[in-house]
Amino acid sequence: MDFDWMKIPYAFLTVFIVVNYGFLMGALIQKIGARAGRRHGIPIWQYYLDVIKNYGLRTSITHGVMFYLGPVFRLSGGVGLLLFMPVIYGSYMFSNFSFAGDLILALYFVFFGTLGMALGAGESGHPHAAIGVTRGLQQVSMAELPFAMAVFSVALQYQTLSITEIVAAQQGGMMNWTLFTNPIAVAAAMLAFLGSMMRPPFDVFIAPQEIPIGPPTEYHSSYLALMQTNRAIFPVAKIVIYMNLFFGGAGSWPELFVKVFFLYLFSAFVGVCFPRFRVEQSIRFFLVWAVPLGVLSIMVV
Amino acid sequence: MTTKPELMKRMVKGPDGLEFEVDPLRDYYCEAPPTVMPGAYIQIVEDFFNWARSKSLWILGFGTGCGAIEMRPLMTPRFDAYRFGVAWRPTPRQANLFIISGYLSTKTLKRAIRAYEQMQNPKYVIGLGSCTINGGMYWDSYNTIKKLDEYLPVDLYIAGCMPRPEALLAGFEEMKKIIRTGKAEGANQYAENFAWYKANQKRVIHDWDMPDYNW
Amino acid sequence: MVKRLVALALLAVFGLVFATLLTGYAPDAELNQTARYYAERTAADLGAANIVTAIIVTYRGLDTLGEVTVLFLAAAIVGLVLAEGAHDRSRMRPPVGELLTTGTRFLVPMILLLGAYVFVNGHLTPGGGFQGGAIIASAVLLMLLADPLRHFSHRLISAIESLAGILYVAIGIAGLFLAGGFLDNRILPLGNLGELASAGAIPLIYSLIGLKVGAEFSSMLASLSETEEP
Amino acid sequence: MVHVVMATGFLLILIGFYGALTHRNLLRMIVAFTVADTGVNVVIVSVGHMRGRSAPILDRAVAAADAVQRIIDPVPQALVLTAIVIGVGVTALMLAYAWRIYRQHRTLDIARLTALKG
Amino acid sequence: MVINALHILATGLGAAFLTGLLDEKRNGLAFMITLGALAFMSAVSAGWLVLFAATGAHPMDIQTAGTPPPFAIALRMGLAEAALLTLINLAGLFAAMHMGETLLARGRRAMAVLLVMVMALCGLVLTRDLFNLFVFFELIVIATGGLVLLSDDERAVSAGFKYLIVSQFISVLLLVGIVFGYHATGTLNIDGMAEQGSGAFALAFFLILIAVAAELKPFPANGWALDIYESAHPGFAALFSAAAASAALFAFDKVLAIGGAEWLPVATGIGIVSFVAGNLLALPQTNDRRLLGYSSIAQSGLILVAIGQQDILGEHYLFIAGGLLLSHAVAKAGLYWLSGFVAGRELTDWAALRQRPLLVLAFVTGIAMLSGLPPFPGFYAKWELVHLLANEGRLALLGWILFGALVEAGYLFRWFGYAIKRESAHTIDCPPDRVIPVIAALLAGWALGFAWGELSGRSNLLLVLPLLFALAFLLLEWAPAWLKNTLAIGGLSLYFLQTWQDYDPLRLIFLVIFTLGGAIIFLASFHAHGRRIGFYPSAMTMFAGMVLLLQATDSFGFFAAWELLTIGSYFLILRGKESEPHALSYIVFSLGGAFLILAGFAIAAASVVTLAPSGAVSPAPTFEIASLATLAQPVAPWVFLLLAIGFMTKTAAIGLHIWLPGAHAEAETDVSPMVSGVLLKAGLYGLFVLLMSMGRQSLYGVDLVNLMLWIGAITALLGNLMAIFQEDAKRLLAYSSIGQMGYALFGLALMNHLGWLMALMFVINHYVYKSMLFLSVGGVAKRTGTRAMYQMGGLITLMPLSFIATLVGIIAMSGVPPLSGFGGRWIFYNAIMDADTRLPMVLIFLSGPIAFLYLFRLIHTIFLGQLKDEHRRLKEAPLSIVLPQMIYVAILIGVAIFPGLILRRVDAYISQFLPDGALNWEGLTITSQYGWWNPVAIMIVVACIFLLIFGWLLFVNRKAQKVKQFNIVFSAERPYRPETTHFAWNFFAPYKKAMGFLVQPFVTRFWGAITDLLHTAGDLGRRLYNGNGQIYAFHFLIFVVVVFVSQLGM
Repeated sequence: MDFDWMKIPYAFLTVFIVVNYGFLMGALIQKIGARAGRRHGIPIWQYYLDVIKNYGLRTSITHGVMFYLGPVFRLSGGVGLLLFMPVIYGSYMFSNFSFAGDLILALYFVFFGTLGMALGAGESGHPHAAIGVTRGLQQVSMAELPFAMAVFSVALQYQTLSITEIVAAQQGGMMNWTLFTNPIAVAAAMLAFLGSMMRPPFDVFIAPQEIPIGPPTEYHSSYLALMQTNRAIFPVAKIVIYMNLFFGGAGSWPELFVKVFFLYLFSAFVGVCFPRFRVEQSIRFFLVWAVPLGVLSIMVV
Repeated sequence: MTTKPELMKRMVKGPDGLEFEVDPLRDYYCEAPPTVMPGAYIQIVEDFFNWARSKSLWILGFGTGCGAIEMRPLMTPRFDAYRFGVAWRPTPRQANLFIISGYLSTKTLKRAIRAYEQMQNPKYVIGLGSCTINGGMYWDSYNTIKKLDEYLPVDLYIAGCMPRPEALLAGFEEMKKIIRTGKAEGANQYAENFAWYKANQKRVIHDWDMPDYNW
Repeated sequence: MVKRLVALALLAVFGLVFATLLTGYAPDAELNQTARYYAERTAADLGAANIVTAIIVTYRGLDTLGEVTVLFLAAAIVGLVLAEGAHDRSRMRPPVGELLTTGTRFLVPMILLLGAYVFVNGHLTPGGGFQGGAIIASAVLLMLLADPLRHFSHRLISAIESLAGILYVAIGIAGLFLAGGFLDNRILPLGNLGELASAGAIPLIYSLIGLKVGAEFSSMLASLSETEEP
Repeated sequence: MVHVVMATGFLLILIGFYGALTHRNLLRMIVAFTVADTGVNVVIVSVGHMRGRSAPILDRAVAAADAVQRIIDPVPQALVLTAIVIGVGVTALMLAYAWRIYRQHRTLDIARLTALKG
Repeated sequence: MVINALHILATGLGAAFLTGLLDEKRNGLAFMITLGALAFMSAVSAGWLVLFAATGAHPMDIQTAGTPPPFAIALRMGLAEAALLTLINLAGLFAAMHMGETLLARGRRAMAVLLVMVMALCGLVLTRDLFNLFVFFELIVIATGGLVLLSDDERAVSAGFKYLIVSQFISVLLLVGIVFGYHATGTLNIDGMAEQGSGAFALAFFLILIAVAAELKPFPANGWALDIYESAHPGFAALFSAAAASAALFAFDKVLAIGGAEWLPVATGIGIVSFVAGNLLALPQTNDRRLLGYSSIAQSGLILVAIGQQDILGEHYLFIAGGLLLSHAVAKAGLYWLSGFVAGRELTDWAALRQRPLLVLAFVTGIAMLSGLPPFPGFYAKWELVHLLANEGRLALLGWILFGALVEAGYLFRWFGYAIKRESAHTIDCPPDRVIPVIAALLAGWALGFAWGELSGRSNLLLVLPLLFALAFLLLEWAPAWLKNTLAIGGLSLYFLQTWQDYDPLRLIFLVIFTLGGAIIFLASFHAHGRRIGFYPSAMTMFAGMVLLLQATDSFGFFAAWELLTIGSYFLILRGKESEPHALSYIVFSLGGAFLILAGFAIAAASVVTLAPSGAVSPAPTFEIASLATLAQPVAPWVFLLLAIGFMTKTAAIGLHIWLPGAHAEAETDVSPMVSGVLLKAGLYGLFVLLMSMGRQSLYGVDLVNLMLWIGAITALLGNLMAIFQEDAKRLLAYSSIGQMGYALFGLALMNHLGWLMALMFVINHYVYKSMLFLSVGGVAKRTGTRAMYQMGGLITLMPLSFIATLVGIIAMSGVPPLSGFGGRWIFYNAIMDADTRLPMVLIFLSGPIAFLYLFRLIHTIFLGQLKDEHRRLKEAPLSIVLPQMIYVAILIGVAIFPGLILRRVDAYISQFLPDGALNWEGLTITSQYGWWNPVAIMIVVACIFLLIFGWLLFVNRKAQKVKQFNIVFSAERPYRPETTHFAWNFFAPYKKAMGFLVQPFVTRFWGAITDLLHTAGDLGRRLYNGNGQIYAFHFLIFVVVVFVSQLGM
């Protein structure tokens, strides 16, 4: 088959844009959160400084091979997820490697980084890491369910698994967005979205003062820097999926920036308003509120 | 030296019937001593890193003494230390700045040493309050230490009993200057004078139940 | 009490069955085919005057062989069971009366003779090997009554018994080769109806049966007499 | 007439059965069975009986030629002999067993011989 | 050249009389005479048997007294008679040998009694005269009374007396019946009576019939017989059960001929009640001989059923009844003789047999024969019987027969489990005179199996190459394990090479897994030392069963293969250390499933035939599997239901799954992958075949395939959910298998193209990663000596290869790209797009992430976390265990990159059945109508990104200090000990709080309640037998009355 080698620089470009956007947007959201607490909050470029500092630390330790590879998996997961999706609708330049697979690939590739991270954290031998991982897995297992159903519902609605085609079907005005054509599925998916954003009330798995930040408790220096980089890319990539599926996708970078920002803000908004759930509470929450919505969305589509 | 049973050497029988000795201190802990870590080879890169380090001070959230009470207001809207790139991290692995907040009992000293050694180079120590300087009101206490820099390489003292949060903020700014000028090499000092520090530490800590350097 | 009631209830059902059989029973006016055959053909075919004997010894000879085997078995098993109880013979018993002793001496030969007569004439008159054998055994019983400590040779008894049995079987097999089939009495000439030496092998077989039955009963009696009070 | 005999036979069987079912003493049970056996024998003989005929023995009284009209059915007579002998054998065997049981267990009560069950 | 049958009787009698001539002291000579006579009798009867079998001659009447019947007693010799006589005489001969010591001690009288017994049994078979029958019966009664006394057990005396009591009642009834029968018909000849029919003397005939029936020890009139079975000398009990019961059954058959067809239901009724009740009562037994006694009663009942059904069995009557009878006789004789070796009377004492593998073989042969397993006659007979019953629509009877058979298999295999797994303090010695009878029974069993195979008119299982190959390992047991292992691998590979062209792509996939897949797992078996007795015959039988399953085109071949693989795998599973109860529940569930399949086939056969082209006169009990498609309403859905449940038992669908976790978890290291990775696929194959031929079916408006869809989804969810709460690594994997099979079932039940493709993908993937994981975990368990995951931890550095295998396994299994599991998920999503029912998807969606949970637990708690003191010096698992894992890793990656290699052809093949929705395999991209997927691109992209980032990290982080396991930040403290630092126990506690209500052991409780119910029923039944001989007499009379009343009612 012919491979268009230009896709490689384009891919780098995509990653570059998203990293920067991710750092800035993250800090902005942080500042907005701080404003809710009547603080000024961090400087807007703070995340850059943190990453540079962490890359600049002179020592590091390793607990073993998997520990070493954990952050690599994590970042690969984020970058891969981003690159397996057509980020900008209608743009060949930013469709990257979406020829390799469709929506399903994206959905399952989400777990690539999670799995690697979990293994790396596991090898550190720290019980808090393991506790954090188990909490996260348990919570996500139920949070994913309404999302999976919503995706199924949307796929049924548009009779395709191709992200591009789903976005294409939503073009031509806001009222064509899935948000309005299939509101139940979107409601279910947005509840699931909250569960996957590592923000309150669903952040018990990193509970900083209980199990000092859970899985990454042993990570530092450049490992941590990689993970911070991923923290910039991964949420954006994930939100891009939601955006594409439910909110009409993005035809240009600015549109993407705006939509992602508001989606991110949604989770931050909920996060500053609500306290933290215990694991079984959040499982029950999803089971009671989100899952029925998901079932309904499958049934009515 | 150690009397803790869990650290004593013991004979263990494996599932295949093989008997062998387990020495916890050797088998469960890394024995390597700390080394002096030079900065980046190109000075400008090192300066760049120092600048970033000074802008991103991650404090280990470990309140060793009564002074810790003065650190909490820093997170509040009134002082809002986050503005200055100061943040708290729950784990020493990710922290760069260790604030010894007041007196250190020998018991706490042991924990403080562990936590300090688990931080990554470069790492900084700020002594908070008089107790860390000369023992303060505990100067003749039987179980607190008097001069912190005999045990850990202190970069900066913030005097007072207690120093107010404003003083702390000022201290952070001072710390940033030290870092930016490349003089905050406490970790390397510690590695250089490792034997001396250890001797001091072991002099006051009688139940030394850990390896010499806690990686 | 419950047991009795249940037993009565069950037996009531059986009574019903039997009553049905009884009321449904009507005696034959004519002989049925089997009986008719025997009535018509026995004399001619087997030369036996006593049809019952002919049936027992020849027509249903296999049954009879089974019968003597039953007795043989019973004797053997009784011997087997009682063997462990064979008592110490040295023990003394009170003497029996003079009358019995003398009477025994007088009667035993006559009884034996009668027994022999009965089985030898089995094919002519009522009676036969079983009856004769039983009569012979009663002589043994009499002797035992007269002298409880009297010892009978088990070896002899069992030799008679076994020999008679083997001969019986051998005659049966001889029938297979020399006549029409197993236990066919026509291996010997039939003679004239009503004479002693008639009916082929029937008198011979019946004699053997008589001896055998006598021996078997005697064996059982002897075993019992030698057995200790339990 | 035949019916009376036969009824007697059946009655004996029932009496024997009843005895065997209700008496727990082994010897009594054996006696009961003897009664029942006798009943059976009576029944068998009565089945072969035919009114006004004589025993199936050919002699001067009954000539071979008209035996068919003169004699009763000989078969039950033959059967009953066998039945009697077998009854004797079984009775002897049961008595021997009773002796052996008494020797072992010092009891003749059937209800106490329950070492084997279930 | 044959000798007159009368010589058999004459010899027996003559020899008996002859012993009386001998001196009391010459017991040795008497014994020689006894043996000689019995041998001669056996030879004569065997001669007749050969004559009849070879020439097919008609039965021959033998006159006595030179007078034709009915005027004199006549005997008859035919094929059945000759076979029975051979059986009886040989049983007598070997019983004499077995009892040799006792006979010599008790003297010539005892020998005479034995001779008369055998002679009388022969007479009972031969005679055609009713009264003569009575005489022989009485002889048997008296001889039995004598032989019972040979026992060392003092209780035997009272047992004998009880027997005599009841036989007195029997003989009275019999005599009354005979004489009235004679009166009514004027004859005593059975044939003569039969000509006239029993109409005229129905009541008398009833008495005769019931008396003869009572000799068969029907339930509940059989207390005395059990006491005899329990207390008699085992040599005699063998004779009593094998020969006496057979002869009595034959006598019953003869007598029944008088009554004609209207009396057949009586026989059937008595038979089926005895069969079921006998088996139920055997269930709570702990005494071996009493258990065998109950089993004898049950088996007699079954044969009685066959006798009662002779009107529909037609020409197969002898084949069926004979097969059942000979199976029972040979097996029961063998087992009783075996019990002579065992010193204790508890079932568990049979563990002593393990000291002699040959005896174990004899034991297992006996049990297999009794349970009607292939390749023994009972199997063929059961097959025919069930088919003929179904053909006549006698389904209730069929159901009861199968139920009874299942209960029987249950207690027999439980017993076998005791023998294999329990400990016994006793030792056994094997004097040749007692071993010979057992060996004779063993050989006779196999010979009969061969004979019945030949007679069956189907493929003789003992001539089928794969099975022969498996059985050949029995002869190789002396050889070292490595040699046998090499042979096994060679055999499997060669078989594949020889036959692979013959299969369509779908079957080819199964063939690859069954043969090459098995061969790869066998590589792991090289780790075993010594001879490993019993392993190879069992394993190869299982594999033989599986390849035969693929070969099978007709229902018989299919079912036989199914049974073979079930038995083979049972023995394999039983080899595990703690696997006894689990192996039992495995075999019970499997046989239950197999019986459902049998019933399904039988019912289908009845209808398939009616659709077949005319010309078929008698129903052919076998049909082409493919012709299941021709079934019509209303039979089709029922057949579908039965077959589906049968197959789903094997795939452990929820509700039928409780056997799996224990069976797979407790099995040996290399057995677990065989039974999990390979064997489970047999069930899926069955489902494939079923759905391919029958398609959708609905019953009362319920779409059964839809029901399967739900079952699959629930199974997937609950299997996975249960897996996450396991502390035992292998149990976790076992539960995971349940879930995975649920997925596959779900895929099949989608009934669309991609659903099937997904199921096939699961077949392949599940084989690879489950085998790999089981081997990996097995290797770890072998090294650490435990399977509890919380006791492990931190093994990654010590066992890196096992870790890699596990890692690749869990990535593949969880469906994360780029490994092969993703392909399955992708196909799954495309498949459900076409599905009609959407709700079950919810469950599947949920079970996916849950799988993630237990997989993480598996790898974390074993390989990551804290290493324990005692594990510090562990070595990597043996090479032989690691090597196959590495092969699997290679396969997984290969399949991940080039799934088309296999799937493409299957895709095309499935199109024959479900043409819509086939995938497009153009280029490297796989396209469906909804989406696409390019495995190569995924692999390359992921690898590039990963390597790039990895390189960057290596660059910036080049000076990382390697630290040890306690160098963790621990809130400024230090860890206490590894055990307290390893987070592993109760790993997913919050999940239990939230979802625990779903994993309450409802199903286990349900089946527990069922078994309790059966046991309670059995226990209540036992109370009937209170040991009082008089009560037994009551039982008999009540039995007579009940039969009488019910006969009146009819």
